[in-house]
Amino acid sequence: MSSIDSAFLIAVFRRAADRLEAERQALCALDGEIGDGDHGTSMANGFAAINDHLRGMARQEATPAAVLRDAASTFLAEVGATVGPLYATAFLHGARLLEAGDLDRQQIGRLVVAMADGIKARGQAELGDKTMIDVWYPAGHAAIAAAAEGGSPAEVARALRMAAEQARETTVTMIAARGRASRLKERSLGHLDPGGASAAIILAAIADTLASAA
Amino acid sequence: MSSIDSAFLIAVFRRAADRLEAERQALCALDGEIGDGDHGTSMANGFAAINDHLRGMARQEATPAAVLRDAASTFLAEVGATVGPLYATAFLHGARLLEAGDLDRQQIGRLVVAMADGIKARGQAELGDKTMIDVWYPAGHAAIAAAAEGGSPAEVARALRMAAEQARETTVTMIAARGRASRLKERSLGHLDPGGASAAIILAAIADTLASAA
Amino acid sequence: IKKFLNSPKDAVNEALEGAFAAFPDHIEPIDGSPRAIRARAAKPAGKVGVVIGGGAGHEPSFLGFVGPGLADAVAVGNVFASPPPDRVLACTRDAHRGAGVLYVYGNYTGDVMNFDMAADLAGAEGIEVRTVLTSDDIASAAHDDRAARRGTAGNVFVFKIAGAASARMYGLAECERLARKANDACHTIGVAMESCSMPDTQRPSFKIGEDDMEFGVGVHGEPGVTRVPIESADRIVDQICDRIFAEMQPRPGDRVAVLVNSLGGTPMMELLILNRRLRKRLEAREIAVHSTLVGHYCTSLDMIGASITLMKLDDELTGLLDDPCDGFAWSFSGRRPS
Amino acid sequence: IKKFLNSPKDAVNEALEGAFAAFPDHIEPIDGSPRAIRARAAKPAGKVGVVIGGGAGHEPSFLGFVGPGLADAVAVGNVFASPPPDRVLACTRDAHRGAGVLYVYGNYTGDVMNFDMAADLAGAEGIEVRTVLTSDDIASAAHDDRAARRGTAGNVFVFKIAGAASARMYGLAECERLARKANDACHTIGVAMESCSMPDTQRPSFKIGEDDMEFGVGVHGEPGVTRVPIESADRIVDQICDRIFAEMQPRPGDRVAVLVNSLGGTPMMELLILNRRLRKRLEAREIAVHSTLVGHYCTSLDMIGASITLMKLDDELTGLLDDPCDGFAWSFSGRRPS
Ligand SMILES: Nc1ncnc2c1ncn2[C@@H]1O[C@H](COP(=O)(O)OP(=O)(O)O)[C@@H](O)[C@H]1O
Ligand SMILES: Nc1ncnc2c1ncn2[C@@H]1O[C@H](COP(=O)(O)OP(=O)(O)O)[C@@H](O)[C@H]1O
Ligand SMILES: [Mg+2]
Ligand SMILES: [Mg+2]
Ligand SMILES: [Mg+2]
Ligand SMILES: [Mg+2]
Repeated sequence: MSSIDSAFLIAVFRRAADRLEAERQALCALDGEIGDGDHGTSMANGFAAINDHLRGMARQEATPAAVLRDAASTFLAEVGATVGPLYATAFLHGARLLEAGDLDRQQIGRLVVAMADGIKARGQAELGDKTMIDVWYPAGHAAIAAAAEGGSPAEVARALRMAAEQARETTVTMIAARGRASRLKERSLGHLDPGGASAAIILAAIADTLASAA
Repeated sequence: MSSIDSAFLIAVFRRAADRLEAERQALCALDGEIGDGDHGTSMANGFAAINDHLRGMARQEATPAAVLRDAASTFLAEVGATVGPLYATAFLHGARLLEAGDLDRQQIGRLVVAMADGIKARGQAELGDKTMIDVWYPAGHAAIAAAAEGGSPAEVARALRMAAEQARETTVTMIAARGRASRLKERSLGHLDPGGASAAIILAAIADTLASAA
Repeated sequence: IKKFLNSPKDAVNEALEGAFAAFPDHIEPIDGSPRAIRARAAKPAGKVGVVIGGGAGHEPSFLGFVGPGLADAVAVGNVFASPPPDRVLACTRDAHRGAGVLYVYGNYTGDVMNFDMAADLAGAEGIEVRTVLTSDDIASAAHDDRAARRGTAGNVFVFKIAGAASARMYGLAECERLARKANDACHTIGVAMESCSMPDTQRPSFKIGEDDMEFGVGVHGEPGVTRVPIESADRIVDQICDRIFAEMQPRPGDRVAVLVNSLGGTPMMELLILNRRLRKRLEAREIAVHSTLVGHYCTSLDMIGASITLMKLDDELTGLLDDPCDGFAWSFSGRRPS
Repeated sequence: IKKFLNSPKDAVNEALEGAFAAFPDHIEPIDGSPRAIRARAAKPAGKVGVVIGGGAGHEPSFLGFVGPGLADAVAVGNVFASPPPDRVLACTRDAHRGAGVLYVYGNYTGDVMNFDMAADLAGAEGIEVRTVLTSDDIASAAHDDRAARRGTAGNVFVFKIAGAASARMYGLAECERLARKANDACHTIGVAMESCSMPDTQRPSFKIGEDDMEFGVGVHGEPGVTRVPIESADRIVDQICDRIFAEMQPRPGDRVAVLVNSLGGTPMMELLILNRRLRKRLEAREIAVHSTLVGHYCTSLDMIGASITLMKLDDELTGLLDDPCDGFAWSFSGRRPS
């Protein structure tokens, strides 16, 4: 089986960038309801910048860890914001994992959880705080479980995608305890977490890349 | 026949004030289209101030000329604006006419024309410039003509009112050459002149007071 | 349209009370009337008095431009309505220090009638009054009909020059000459995206189509001279520049002062975007920018829109512009010739 | 919603270019980046550097508060988004004059993470950095959870105090103490009538009912803490005052500085009406007003709304507040103790 290499990651970033661009306004609208309305802008612009940057990289030579490190610094410098440090740290944690040794594509869940750990380390959110980690962790764990049960890449991809979608919906029932929306207290109830929504988009891009490469 | 006395003028001001108040928003809307949207405010507040002031006057003692002079200063001090000096001068011209000798109510047209002369003297507008004088003059002349033909007070009142209404409509076809609307040039075409519209209201109040007193 | 208001008819007086409370070092009522206002700073005998004024709804105009190096007194009318003569007269008496009084205000029928009546009354009291009507809005009438044009944001520069001249203790005729010269040097065009709404109606005074804007608006929420499709900020500035340059006929090496003014609802971020393009256009013509004001200087209630004013400078106007001034809306420590 | 814009994604950089063009005496880019900005005025060796910053969309915040007696450098992010660490670091290096650097910025997750990363990087270069988070918005969290509150218009006062302390050549610890004290003294509540709209969407970020307003909003177009029916200006001020007084516990004879701030679309006339009632409420409590700012200081794009900030003063804060300062949004020649 093939491992998570640069080409795979580059394909993920391309796919995610396209979809975030398509959902730019929808994500801004979600963020407008309980935040400051910029989430779609940050995510779409940030991933577009990663994409532009990766296009310029000598693809052959870059290790997958290097791709993630570059994505981290590009994203951070482009958007700053709340998501900048969070995703930059996520990518760096992912890079560290891949530096430790090649990771089989089926083990994508481990990369997802590593990234979630990065987000958590940086943002200090707990599960249930109505943040993006409420989507990253369940999705990662579902993918790990599917792989552990011997699922095919397509099955792992399906598990990842489904879990992300479900987890995104659960954020509706949470009261925000981190980030801007936390000032709204109960008023954040009944709304999707925008960071959770964009997380689901990125996770779907990972899943689809896994499924289509398989 | 009775002459134009203080009671008559006070009744006119009361009636006009009520109707201008009722048309406050409509006049502002007309002025919003080709002016600055304040005409209803100036006219309604100005006539309300006159009314308040006259209520405090010792009605018995005041001559009709004194009523008009008081109306002039009250209106001017209250509204300033474009209409302040115009109507103040109108009232002063009217006062001068009444000081020259008692005026029969049937001769109301002469008072109206005297007031129009005041407006014209102050504002330097010509007929056809799309201003309030395009309503005051035709109405005054129609009332004079009706009286000359021996019409009853009710007939004079009718002539006054009809002419004012018609004249107001003719302002739609004029291009403003005076005041704020003149900067719009051809764009003022197709709109009623707000000052003409409020003039018609005042003239109707005069006509109705004449008719009801008769 | 939602606003912070109590009874609409009290809006002007309440705003003025709020201004006296906020800026006690700058302004105070004359004889207790909130509508006739003087600068707090002492005015020396023999100084020409500068009296400005106009309707309310333009805040911080006009009262923000009263103080040392600016006007001495300001008469305030109702919203978009000239102050009556008695108030202008109160300002005139207060500003008179034996050297006569200069009126500087926008060229509007109402203002002209009321200020002229006040000037007559002042004249009868032995106070010499001269008048300079501002007419910087070049969209409002043709080039050969400058006298028909209205005064808009360029006011601010004319007040400054008149105030500086009077602070230098120039005589009345000289103050008048300089104010007139400043006005002649000012060229303004305004554009509006949305109409304003009056306190009294709380409805937009007129409607502009979804994709349209008004070109050549004044500062009273009036419709503009033409309605045109909305364009990008840069194209809007280009249209304004084309019109101003055609009129101003700038030559390479000319110097200007710039005012990018919000009509009320347009925030500073957008004004700065306009200023960027404006600067590029000026640079392309090799016109030097001596100084720039960007912000809310002469508003039209909550109108969404902006105006650009260029004042063409010579050494005389530059010197006066560089004098210090201290109104609550324009406080400047001055600039020495370099 | 119509705006003066070119491509939305260029809006921030274009606005900054416009600002550099408009205020060349006040600000300039550091190393050519428009997003890391320094005060033009020379900074003496041994002076503590004051670095401020945050997202764009608050103009004239934060760049208008850079200059003598204010901050030394400002890092600018995207609209409503914290600047990334590299830019903050560029500001830090530039502001460092051997005496360390004080960060002053609003308490938001994004800003805290980015500035903290920058502080770590600066620390690694041997630059000592201290941080004061502003948290003046008392509506945003309970009294006993002050650390969770966000920073809003009170920023302006905290920048002023920090800048004055550093201009007096106080050390880093003392500058930090005073900035913290200023922040503790600031109490802000904001209300919004209409949401703002981002350049990118040009649609209102959220809808408020016809007859409702949001109470307790920040400066990022977020919904407020509660949605309440619109009331008169006076009643709105009363609600704000009740809330602030409950927190501030003023006693007769206390002194405050006041900021009545537009959130962008609300014009000065309405701010003045708010200030009138505010003054009455303060007078009734026998609270003296030392000084007042009214205008557009910390906006939320084109949001229709306003905020009121009271900073409770003691002699130390009063002295620092009275020092001169010169940013393009706050230029003040200073006031000597009377
Ligand atoms: N401390 C945190 N840890 C993890 N995620 C967070 C944290 N704070 C906020 N978020 C996520 O960030 C999202 C908001 O992102 P964005 O709108 O880009 O930032 P901002 O609120 O600064 O505008 C939230 O929906 C939430 O998912
Ligand atoms: N020079 C003038 N002579 C007579 N009437 C005039 C003149 N200028 C304007 N008007 C009248 O004044 C009306 C506008 O009044 P108003 O709205 O109160 O004044 P403003 O334009 O100053 O706001 C116009 O509709 C017109 O009838
Ligand atoms: Mg956001
Ligand atoms: Mg009008
Ligand atoms: Mg008017
Ligand atoms: Mg944000």
